Amino acid sequence: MPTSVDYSGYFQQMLGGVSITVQMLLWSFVISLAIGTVFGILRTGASGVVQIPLTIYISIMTGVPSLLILFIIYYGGSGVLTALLGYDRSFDVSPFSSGVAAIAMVNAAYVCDLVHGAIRNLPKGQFEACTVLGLPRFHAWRLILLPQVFRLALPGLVNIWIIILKETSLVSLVGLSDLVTVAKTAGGATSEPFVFLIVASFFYIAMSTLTVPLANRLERRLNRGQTPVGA
Amino acid sequence: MRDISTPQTIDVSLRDVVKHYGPFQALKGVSLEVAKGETIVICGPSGSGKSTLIRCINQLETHDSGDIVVRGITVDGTPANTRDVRIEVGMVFQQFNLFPHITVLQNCTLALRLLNKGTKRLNEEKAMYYLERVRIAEQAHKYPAQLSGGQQQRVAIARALCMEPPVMLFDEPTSALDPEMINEVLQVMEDLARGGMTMICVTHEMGFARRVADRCVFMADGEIHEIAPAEAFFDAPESPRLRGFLDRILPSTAHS
Amino acid sequence: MRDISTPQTIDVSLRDVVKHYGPFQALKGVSLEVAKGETIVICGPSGSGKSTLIRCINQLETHDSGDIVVRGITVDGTPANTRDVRIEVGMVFQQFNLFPHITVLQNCTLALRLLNKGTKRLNEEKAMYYLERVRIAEQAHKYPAQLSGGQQQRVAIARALCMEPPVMLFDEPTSALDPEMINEVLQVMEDLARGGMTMICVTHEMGFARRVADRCVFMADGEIHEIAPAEAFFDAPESPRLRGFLDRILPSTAHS
Amino acid sequence: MHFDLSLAIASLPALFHGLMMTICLSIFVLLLGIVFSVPMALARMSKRRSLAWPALVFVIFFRGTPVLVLLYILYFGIAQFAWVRESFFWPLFADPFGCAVIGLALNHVAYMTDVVRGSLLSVPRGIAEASLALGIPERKVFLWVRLPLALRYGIRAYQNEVVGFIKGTAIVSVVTINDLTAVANGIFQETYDPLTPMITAAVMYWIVVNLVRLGFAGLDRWLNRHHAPEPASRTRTRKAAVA
Amino acid sequence: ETLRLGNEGTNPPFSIMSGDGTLSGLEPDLAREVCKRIGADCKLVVMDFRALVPSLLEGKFDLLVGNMTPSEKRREKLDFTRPVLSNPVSFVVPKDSDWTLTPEGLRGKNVTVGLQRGDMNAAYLKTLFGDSVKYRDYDNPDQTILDLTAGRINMLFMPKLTAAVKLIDTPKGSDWKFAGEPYYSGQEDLPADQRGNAWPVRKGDTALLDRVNGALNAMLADCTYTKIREKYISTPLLPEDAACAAKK
Ligand SMILES: Nc1ncnc2c1ncn2[C@@H]1O[C@H](COP(=O)(O)OP(=O)(O)OP(=O)(O)O)[C@@H](O)[C@H]1O
Ligand SMILES: Nc1ncnc2c1ncn2[C@@H]1O[C@H](COP(=O)(O)OP(=O)(O)OP(=O)(O)O)[C@@H](O)[C@H]1O
Ligand SMILES: [Mg+2]
Ligand SMILES: [Mg+2]
Repeated sequence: MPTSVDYSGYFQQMLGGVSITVQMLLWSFVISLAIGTVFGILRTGASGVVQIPLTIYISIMTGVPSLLILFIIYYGGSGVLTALLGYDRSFDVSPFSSGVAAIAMVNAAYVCDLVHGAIRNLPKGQFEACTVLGLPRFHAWRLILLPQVFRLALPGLVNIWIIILKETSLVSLVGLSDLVTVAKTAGGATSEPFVFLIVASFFYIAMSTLTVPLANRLERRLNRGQTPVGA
Repeated sequence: MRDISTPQTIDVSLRDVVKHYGPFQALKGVSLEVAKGETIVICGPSGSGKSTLIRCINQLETHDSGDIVVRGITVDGTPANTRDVRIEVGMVFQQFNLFPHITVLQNCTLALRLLNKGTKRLNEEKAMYYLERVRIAEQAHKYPAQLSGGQQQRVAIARALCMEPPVMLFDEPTSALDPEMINEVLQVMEDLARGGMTMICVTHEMGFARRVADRCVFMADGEIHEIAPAEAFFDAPESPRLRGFLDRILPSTAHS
Repeated sequence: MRDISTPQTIDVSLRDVVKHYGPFQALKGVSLEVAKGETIVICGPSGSGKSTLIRCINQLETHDSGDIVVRGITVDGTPANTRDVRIEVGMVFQQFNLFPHITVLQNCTLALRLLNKGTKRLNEEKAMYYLERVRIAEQAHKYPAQLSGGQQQRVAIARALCMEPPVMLFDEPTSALDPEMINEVLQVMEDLARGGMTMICVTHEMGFARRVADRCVFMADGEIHEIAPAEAFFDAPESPRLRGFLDRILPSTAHS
Repeated sequence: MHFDLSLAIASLPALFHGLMMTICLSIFVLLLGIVFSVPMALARMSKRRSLAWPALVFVIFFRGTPVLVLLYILYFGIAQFAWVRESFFWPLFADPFGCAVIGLALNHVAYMTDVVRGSLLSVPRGIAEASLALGIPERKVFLWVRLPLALRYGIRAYQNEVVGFIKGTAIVSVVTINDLTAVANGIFQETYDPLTPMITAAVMYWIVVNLVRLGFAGLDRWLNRHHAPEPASRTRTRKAAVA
Repeated sequence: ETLRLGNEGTNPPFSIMSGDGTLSGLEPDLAREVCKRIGADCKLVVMDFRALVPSLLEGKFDLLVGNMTPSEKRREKLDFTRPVLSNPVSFVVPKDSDWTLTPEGLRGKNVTVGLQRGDMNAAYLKTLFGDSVKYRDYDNPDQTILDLTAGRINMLFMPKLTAAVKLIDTPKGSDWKFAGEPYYSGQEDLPADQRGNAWPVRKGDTALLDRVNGALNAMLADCTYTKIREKYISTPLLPEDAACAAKK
């Protein structure tokens, strides 16, 4: 029978796992948000030269399991990178970076769809007002259009945040010591997998449940001033 | 009102402007000259091309043929040229199109800031000056949604004025407003007109047209059917189309 | 119109009906008797409890206290009792509420089928009979979304009639309709009223009320303020509230 | 590193075998999803706390936990307890296929509960009221009016869930099932060529997912045939007379 | 000079990722000693077992310090050092069974064998037994043993030392026993004392191979190997090791 000392050691390791999971979550989310937003803006433009590769990209990313994309990037990634960029055998496709890359690439496609939809729902007059005032395009997007786009896309983005949180667990299958890996190893070593796995699952549930009030706060902030006060 | 027969600087001139939407011809060769300081009111039935016409002036729509000259600049559709034209021309929309997520004051200073005009303080002073002029300075720190429709439209006017454009375009600025709020906007527009601003307004507010328009323009089916000083326009319309139009429209503008 | 002073069968009777929504009292003790074959029009300002009142009759809302008797059945809120009452009472809503996914004919036969009444053929014949009666039989195989608003409302009436209820309730059946379509629905309702159906209608169609209502009821703030035959109701309203109400409402109902 | 076409072709039979496993598993779970999500959604919407709360906890737990963790818990976690191994449902858990089906189904049903609930809630209240007013008993109103309409409102969300779910099955190799991803992985292990088998598998997933999407598009068209053009209804929500 | 070494991390006593995150076990300790002797600065990286060889082939590692059987197929792509340890594969069966370990003997006995996905032995066993038994593929030995004790499978085919450490020598191993001859899945024509598991480098990297071999030979000769081995495993793993142990 394992002693409680063993347990506390493993639980401490699980904290390390949590930190890896959270780092993955943040990186993946930020990168998918950045790429997805750029793609979403490009998708709104008319140029077919951009549309076709974008459509293909989105179709692949939304049609193939994330796990497979992770495997392809992790196991095949450095080969592909070497072939593409002509460097010599020295790309380090670590589990962390390939995990972030895979999750971000997949979710960028979903963010792109969201942002694209939100842009289309933005009143046309907002674009025209920017044009008429002669605002430079980049700043018009940055200061006027995107803030409104994100407000519209917020519920969808919260959803993607939670999906990414759960998808980070996939990196345990390429050997990154995230929360799930630690729980699995600890479970194997102590022959008591149940405890560790349940603790891990509670972490995920707590994280996604906590997201909701935080998202509501954010929404209130973004909506600041945009609902009439008094009648 | 000015005597428009004496030679004057021409601020906006259109010659044979044609515009298609796909196969549909929205403007069928429109010509119009607007002198500096003149106030022009355009009216006509829905779909007659009024919006299209004024949107061609600041190139929100590109025209297919004909010449548009704005304050000496011949519009040619290149980006630099378009930018130059838009600096000369301010525009106010039917739907206000204020930026909902920033305050009234920021709405007014944003373009100045991004175009690197003046310091923050100078810009804010200028914005406050124009907000004052539309009588809404005390609302400067509210968000647009916290204002009534009429107040919002006045902010939109102030926002356009901040760029100090010599020419202003108005596209039905009062038709999204509740009756009580129409007058406060018309009042502001009247002040502007009397202040010597060159203005082209699409509007059905006949009271406004009578009081301040130098000339009224009647459009139908993409063409200008009649141009006349306000009195002649309303009291002795020449074309039968305009007569029919006025008959239908006049009773419903009782409030102005 | 009948002389309502002679003793008659009472189809619907309400006594001291009270209904709360949470702390808010929507009906403050309403009493009303509706004789067989009588047509009652209820009107009153928004929020006065008109909808609540008629929805209590067929128990779409349960009342808190007071008695509701429908064709001899005292409403007690039990499922079996509620079902019995609802079979006696047909209802037509402002928003039509047709089943969008089945054809007009199936809309009419669905309830018959689910209540195991008659064979398929008999039910369809009956449905066609009532569709004929609302003059829409040729649309029987279309889907609701393919019909105009007025046609949809007539289907809703036919659907209710298929259950052959002795009593019909109408909750503002024309107020979601475009002006052109209102008359075709009013016409059908008039036919029904003249055909001897017991009807309770919430409506602001004063022309309809004048032509067919036996009595008009004015509600405000959850209470009945006035009950009177149509002429007296419109031409000599007693309560000041009703007078104020009629002043506001009459000019805008010119179309009926 | 490049795509080895001859290896891809040679791997096809094995990959098809894996694909069959993926499809079997999906069909099983999707059926369970249909059967269980409606009662779950009803429980979740129930006014009775004793029904609503357990349903809510179910949804929160099984939606919040990553499928991978769920499968580990079901396969390795609860097998640790002797009383589970001695109970009568052990045969179900002893079998990896059974475990995978249960694990995926719990997650899928949790998502579906919200899909069904959302669709039911989006059925206009007036339509259910109209049925009640016609004297149709509540149970039949639910079965013949609300459910068929909810199906139409929810079909988009259901499609997304099905596609997401099928992609999610790629995880089942962790409980020793040789699905498409596992087979591709096995070929990679034998040949040390990751790209060829995995890209081939990716293409197969892509085809399946898009067939599903096509199928749903057809179903959607069929279900919404009543929105066929002809004169569109012009209704106005604004009140006619009284302002 | 920096060398990047790959290791599994989840295979005690050969490779253990301990509670505080440090890597210990026979393989890392041997590897560190080798590095010291060849004067290289080594970076030990832990990675999923399945990813080790592809990563080596793609140049993410210079050497894998996980014990691997040098089979024909692996030799096509990799070069191997001298044997680092001998850990032949063995069957684990229920204590009370009397199975003959042939396809005929097992057919109808309802046997399910647990294997490690991507393992050389797995492929071998499948050709040996065909469809007379059922197979189940696991990601790591821990899961295999968890499932054996849970009763989902009833036979293992895994390295004997691993099975001993993780199962047979532990309290829960009382229901199980080893069976059959130890099996070597490497080159079959090797004499018994040269068989064993070795460390792979990329094909053609003979310079590194020679240096590592030199270090390993020296460590065996001066009994450093034995000292390290005794920290983790009580029985000798190689003939030279046995000789050192006997000297004491
Ligand atoms: N983007 C567009 N694409 C196609 N057709 C358009 C477009 N914009 C306007 N039109 C058409 O061009 C014609 C003129 O439109 P315009 O908006 O200029 O009319 P208007 O006089 O401003 O009418 P209103 O009083 O309704 O605003 C209309 O028939 C309209 O349908
Ligand atoms: N489900 C409900 N919950 C709470 N309050 C309600 C509900 N339904 C109605 N009310 C309130 O009860 C009052 C009476 O409502 P009712 O719908 O009967 O009015 P009405 O006379 O039909 O008005 P309208 O002409 O707008 O249809 C209103 O103040 C309304 O806000
Ligand atoms: Mg217009
Ligand atoms: Mg009502």
